[in-house]
Amino acid sequence: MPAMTYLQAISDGLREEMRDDERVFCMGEDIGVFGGAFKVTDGFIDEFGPDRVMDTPLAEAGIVGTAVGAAVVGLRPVCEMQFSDFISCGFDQLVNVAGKMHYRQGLAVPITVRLPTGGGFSGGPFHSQNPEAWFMHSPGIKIVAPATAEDAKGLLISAIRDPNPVLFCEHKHLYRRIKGDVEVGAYATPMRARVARDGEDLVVITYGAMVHTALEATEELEGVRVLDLRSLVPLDEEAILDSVRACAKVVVVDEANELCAAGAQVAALIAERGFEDLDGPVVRVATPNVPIPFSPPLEQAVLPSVDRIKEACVELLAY
Amino acid sequence: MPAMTYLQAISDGLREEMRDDERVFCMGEDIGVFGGAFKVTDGFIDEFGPDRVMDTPLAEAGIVGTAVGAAVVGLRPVCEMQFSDFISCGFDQLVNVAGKMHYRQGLAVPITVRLPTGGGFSGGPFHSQNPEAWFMHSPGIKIVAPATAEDAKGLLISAIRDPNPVLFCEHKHLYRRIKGDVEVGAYATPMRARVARDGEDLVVITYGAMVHTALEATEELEGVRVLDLRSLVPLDEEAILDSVRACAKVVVVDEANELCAAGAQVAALIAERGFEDLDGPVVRVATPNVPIPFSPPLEQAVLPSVDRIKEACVELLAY
Amino acid sequence: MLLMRGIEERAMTLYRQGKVPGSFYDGFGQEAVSAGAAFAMGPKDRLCVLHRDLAAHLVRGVTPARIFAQYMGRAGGVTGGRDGNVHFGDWQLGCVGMVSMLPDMMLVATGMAMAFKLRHEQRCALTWFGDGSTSRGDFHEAMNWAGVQKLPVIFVLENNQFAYSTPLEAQFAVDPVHRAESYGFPGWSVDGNDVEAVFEATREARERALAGEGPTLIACETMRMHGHAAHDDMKYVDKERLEEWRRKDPIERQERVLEGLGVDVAAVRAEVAAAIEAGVEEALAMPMPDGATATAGVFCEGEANVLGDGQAPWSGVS
Amino acid sequence: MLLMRGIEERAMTLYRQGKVPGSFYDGFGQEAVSAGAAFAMGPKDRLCVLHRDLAAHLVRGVTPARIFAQYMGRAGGVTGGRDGNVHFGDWQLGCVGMVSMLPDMMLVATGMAMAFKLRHEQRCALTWFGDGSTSRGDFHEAMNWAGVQKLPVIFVLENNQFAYSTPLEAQFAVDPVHRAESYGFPGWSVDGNDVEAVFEATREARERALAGEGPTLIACETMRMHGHAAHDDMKYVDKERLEEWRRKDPIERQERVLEGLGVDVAAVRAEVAAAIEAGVEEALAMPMPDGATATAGVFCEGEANVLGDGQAPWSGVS
Ligand SMILES: Cc1ncc(C[n+]2csc(CCOP(=O)(O)OP(=O)(O)O)c2C)c(N)n1
Ligand SMILES: Cc1ncc(C[n+]2csc(CCOP(=O)(O)OP(=O)(O)O)c2C)c(N)n1
Ligand SMILES: [Mg+2]
Ligand SMILES: [Mg+2]
Repeated sequence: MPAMTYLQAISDGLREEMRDDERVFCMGEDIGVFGGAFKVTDGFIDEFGPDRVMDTPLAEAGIVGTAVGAAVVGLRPVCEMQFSDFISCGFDQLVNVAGKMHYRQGLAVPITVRLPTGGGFSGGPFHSQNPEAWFMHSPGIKIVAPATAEDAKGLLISAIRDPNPVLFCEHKHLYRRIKGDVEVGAYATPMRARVARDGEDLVVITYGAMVHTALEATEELEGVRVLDLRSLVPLDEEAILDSVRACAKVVVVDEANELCAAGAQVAALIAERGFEDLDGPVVRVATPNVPIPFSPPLEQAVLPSVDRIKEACVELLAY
Repeated sequence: MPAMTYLQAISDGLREEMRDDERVFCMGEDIGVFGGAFKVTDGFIDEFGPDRVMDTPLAEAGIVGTAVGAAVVGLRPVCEMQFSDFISCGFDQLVNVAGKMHYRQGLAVPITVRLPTGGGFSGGPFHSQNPEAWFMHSPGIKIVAPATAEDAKGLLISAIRDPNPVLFCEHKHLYRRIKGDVEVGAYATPMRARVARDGEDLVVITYGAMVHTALEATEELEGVRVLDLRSLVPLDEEAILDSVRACAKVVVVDEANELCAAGAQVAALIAERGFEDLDGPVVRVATPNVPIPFSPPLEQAVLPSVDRIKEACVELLAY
Repeated sequence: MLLMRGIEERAMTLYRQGKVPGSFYDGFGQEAVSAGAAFAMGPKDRLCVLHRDLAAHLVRGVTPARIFAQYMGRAGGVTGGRDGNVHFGDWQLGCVGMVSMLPDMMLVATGMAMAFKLRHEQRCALTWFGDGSTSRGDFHEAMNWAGVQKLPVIFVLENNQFAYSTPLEAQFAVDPVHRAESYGFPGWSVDGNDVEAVFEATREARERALAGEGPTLIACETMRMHGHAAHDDMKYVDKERLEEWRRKDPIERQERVLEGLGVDVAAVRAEVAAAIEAGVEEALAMPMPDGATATAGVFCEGEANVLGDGQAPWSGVS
Repeated sequence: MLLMRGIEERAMTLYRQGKVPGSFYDGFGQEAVSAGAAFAMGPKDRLCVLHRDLAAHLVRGVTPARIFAQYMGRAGGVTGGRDGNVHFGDWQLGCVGMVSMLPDMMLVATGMAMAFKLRHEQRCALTWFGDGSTSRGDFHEAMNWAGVQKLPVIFVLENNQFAYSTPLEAQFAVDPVHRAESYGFPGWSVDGNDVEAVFEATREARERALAGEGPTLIACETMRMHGHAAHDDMKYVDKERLEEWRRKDPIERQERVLEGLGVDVAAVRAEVAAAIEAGVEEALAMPMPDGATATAGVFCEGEANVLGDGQAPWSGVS
């Protein structure tokens, strides 16, 4: 198995699906000739042509809305938001048109929207967000968030093959930092959680880039499990509750703003259905409710760090 | 003190502020000549004229965005969304322009956005939503949600006087159903929780229309406290934790979709900081993750009902 | 048209009798716009139908019974009670039901046309939308997108003089029909109360679309003769103006034409009335949906379905 | 203009030296658009400044040191490190810093103008925006709103031929300058590399605004001579085209004019260079913000502040 960066794995998965299924095409801003702001579709236009690697006008509602139209007549659009932050401009089309279509009238909307998410590199308040929780609170939209190169490819393929709108949260800070062995050819990774490291004394539940921060933070601690959710909708409640049963102590980590984040839902789930297995408070580590600041000292102060997570674990282990 | 409906109390509060402060003006679709879809501004145009009761084009981004512009040069816009559901069309302006302005550049954005929220009358998937959790997850935006006529007036006045963007969630189903004594003249209600009914054995934590459903559901039960949050941002964490300390058993009720709802944040807060006071799981009653269906039997099946809440309380009391 | 009016009048009484939950919207006086445009479409064309366009559903083949059931929130309604009143479309007949957010469907129609062009298919998409909704951003993103990609899409603007209570002057400074040029395609003004004129314009726009000449905006001048919805008494419109428009009623007008052609209009009316009563009976006999099914179907489980073909009485294929 | 170019060139080297975090955007070759338009504004006018408009900040009175500090994320930068690179505006000088979502600020400027009109004040608002951002809904909502309410707002379109890598042909079918009429106000095309032409047009548009004649769209033809941002090598633009535009450089052009008027341009250049070096020194001496302050100021605690007056070297009050 070749080793690839997280970014290469995304490109690889997308390329596989475009080769296998002619209904699949990409659309977004600057994805064609330029190959995308992060070069995910670099060279695609040469292989697939401008029709299937479509440079769109600067219009996010347009991207999501036209993708819905193309999907209901049989295509499989894969939309790229240049940064996940810009989905706020396509919010209405995604939530009201795409998300509610099947429930309302039994019509499937097989679209994938790629969202380059996350901070850590001075992107500032408009290029660092993790918007997934908005859409967890919007019925009819699936959300996946890979942490590894292998999952990036496999979950993107699952997303594209899914008959529903799927948000693919690809963390910008992992693009080139994370490398891993990736199977050749197409494979679909199930939208379920995975144990990134096993342990019996405490479980850190998180997803995306924070999986790596959590692994690093707990490297030297004994018996800490790290559960990588991988999928937020559907949320793998069984895997979460199994981990609570096994470990009894829980730290939930979000890179997103704390209030009503994915981690709030996870903690609430545990407080209701895992209560009797708990041996200590459900501790949360998340970004406080502030826009993500630009300047490194400020940004580092708000994003969950290795130290903050480690400290939370050490404290809870001693509980 | 005159008795007023929840709707009249909103109008009354708005009128008071417009009389007291000439910087205050209303803008929205059909609020002038027609007096608003729900008649909140009925007759206002005669007293204040079309400039201060402005009929806008059908454009929610426009309403929020121009309100921000008017606010930063000294006015106090009070925007009406015809239904809260349509805020999805002004989402970007609210979240990225209004919400982040003060943190980014120290410029205050004193706007109020009135959101007629909630279901229960066959409004269907686009006229029944409770969108507040989206904005709890968006830094820089305050959110209040009154349950009584008295609070409707007082919280609207607080919202208008607040130097920040404030969402005022007015529940459509309470407009004419709820009546109460309301002080004459202007008064500002603090953005803090209130105990709607006291009790020591179990606390139901909720807000908006569900406060009444919860009160009805627990009428015949002994010692059940009902905590009316009133404000979601800021969230009155002390009042929540005090109630947990006092009651040890908690049921959190949301009319909104369950995943990542306000109640998820409340439950997560309790699981972390109220854990040691808990004598039982933090039970949630909420609308499952579906668009709100139109047909009465379907809608009644998804919205939290008196029976569902009562059952949850009885079960937990027996825990 | 007659059927549309009959159904809506009947539904209004059902609403007054409390048999129709929620609110109720109709297209009284605008029937020619949806009837005329829908008639010009072929079976493989795709439509996004709006809230004053009941005739379009009828033309595509939705039965009166299923429409009454839709209004009444019955299990046998087009959305099975999931969505209400005018928020429906039968995907098997090539129609997408509207969302409330106006005019979001313009982008969906544009996307369908984009797919047709990508696949080199001789088909077009059509959507209706109102004068008020032209103020929203999605109108612009759709018009610009369709123009820059030269897509086979037809935009039918129903200018019924009002957006709820808001008159045109508060909505725009210049008639939106003129915007079309600035997007690179033609905008035509049509008498929206003349069903044949609407049909002709749409047929021509469709020819353009199939010939690869791109989008067309058809602005239909008409009048919303009833309130925005059942609760709206329309105080804000003066009586003379309504009287004037009443004289231009599209149905009476078409009836005169048909009588001129020797059609027995009375017979047609009787037929329609019978069909409506039968539909109401059938709908009233249908059960309400079962609450236990309320959470099913948020996601598609099996293979993704695609829009089917609709009926096209006058199959406009050229 | 010269100062803008000097600062941006200097900042680019700082960026290459790793002293500027994040990304870096400049307006090389477009300096005349922001300089010319900002110059025509009065102290009480209000501006929404975009990402290629550094000269506007300078005209309003922001010092080079605070701008370098802004780029470097220092505590003394205009946003104190809260926001980055071009995302700033000094509210005390009547400027609102842009958000990234383009062209959201058009609505904010429209709202400021709405307030001026409501209060019957003789002031106007101005905002810049790019050719690419004309495809977004907010462009339309702002243009239509300003047109229907006849507001004192000036929309300055910086047509620099590209939106990131996307050429105009992929963005619109017809030059957006023509859209203005369809919103009920004039749209003027101006040579964006001629600072005096931009100034003149803006001054005239301002007169219209103050006279209650409504909005104006000024489309400035120019060229983005650098990549979209520091990382962009601009492979997608052919060299001849750039060469051609280089010959139209707005600064050299203006220097020739000034020399013609007997201005000692070399002296000015020296002055500017000195100011820049002093600014860099001052900025480099400023501390980075303290992480402990990172969560402060999400909400305004005291009285709401309002935009202040900016400097207006040529106080365009008529
Ligand atoms: C984005 C959005 N905002 C507000 C509404 C509420 N609303 C429903 S219909 C209507 C008026 C629509 O006017 P128009 O587009 O002219 O259509 P008409 O009803 O006249 O056919 C409004 C404001 C809506 N449906 N969508
Ligand atoms: C709504 C939105 N979508 C995407 C982006 C990402 N983006 C940043 S600049 C840019 C190109 C903007 O082009 P234009 O409006 O012509 O301005 P220019 O940079 O050429 O001055 C894009 C796509 C954005 N800023 N806003
Ligand atoms: Mg209308
Ligand atoms: Mg440009």
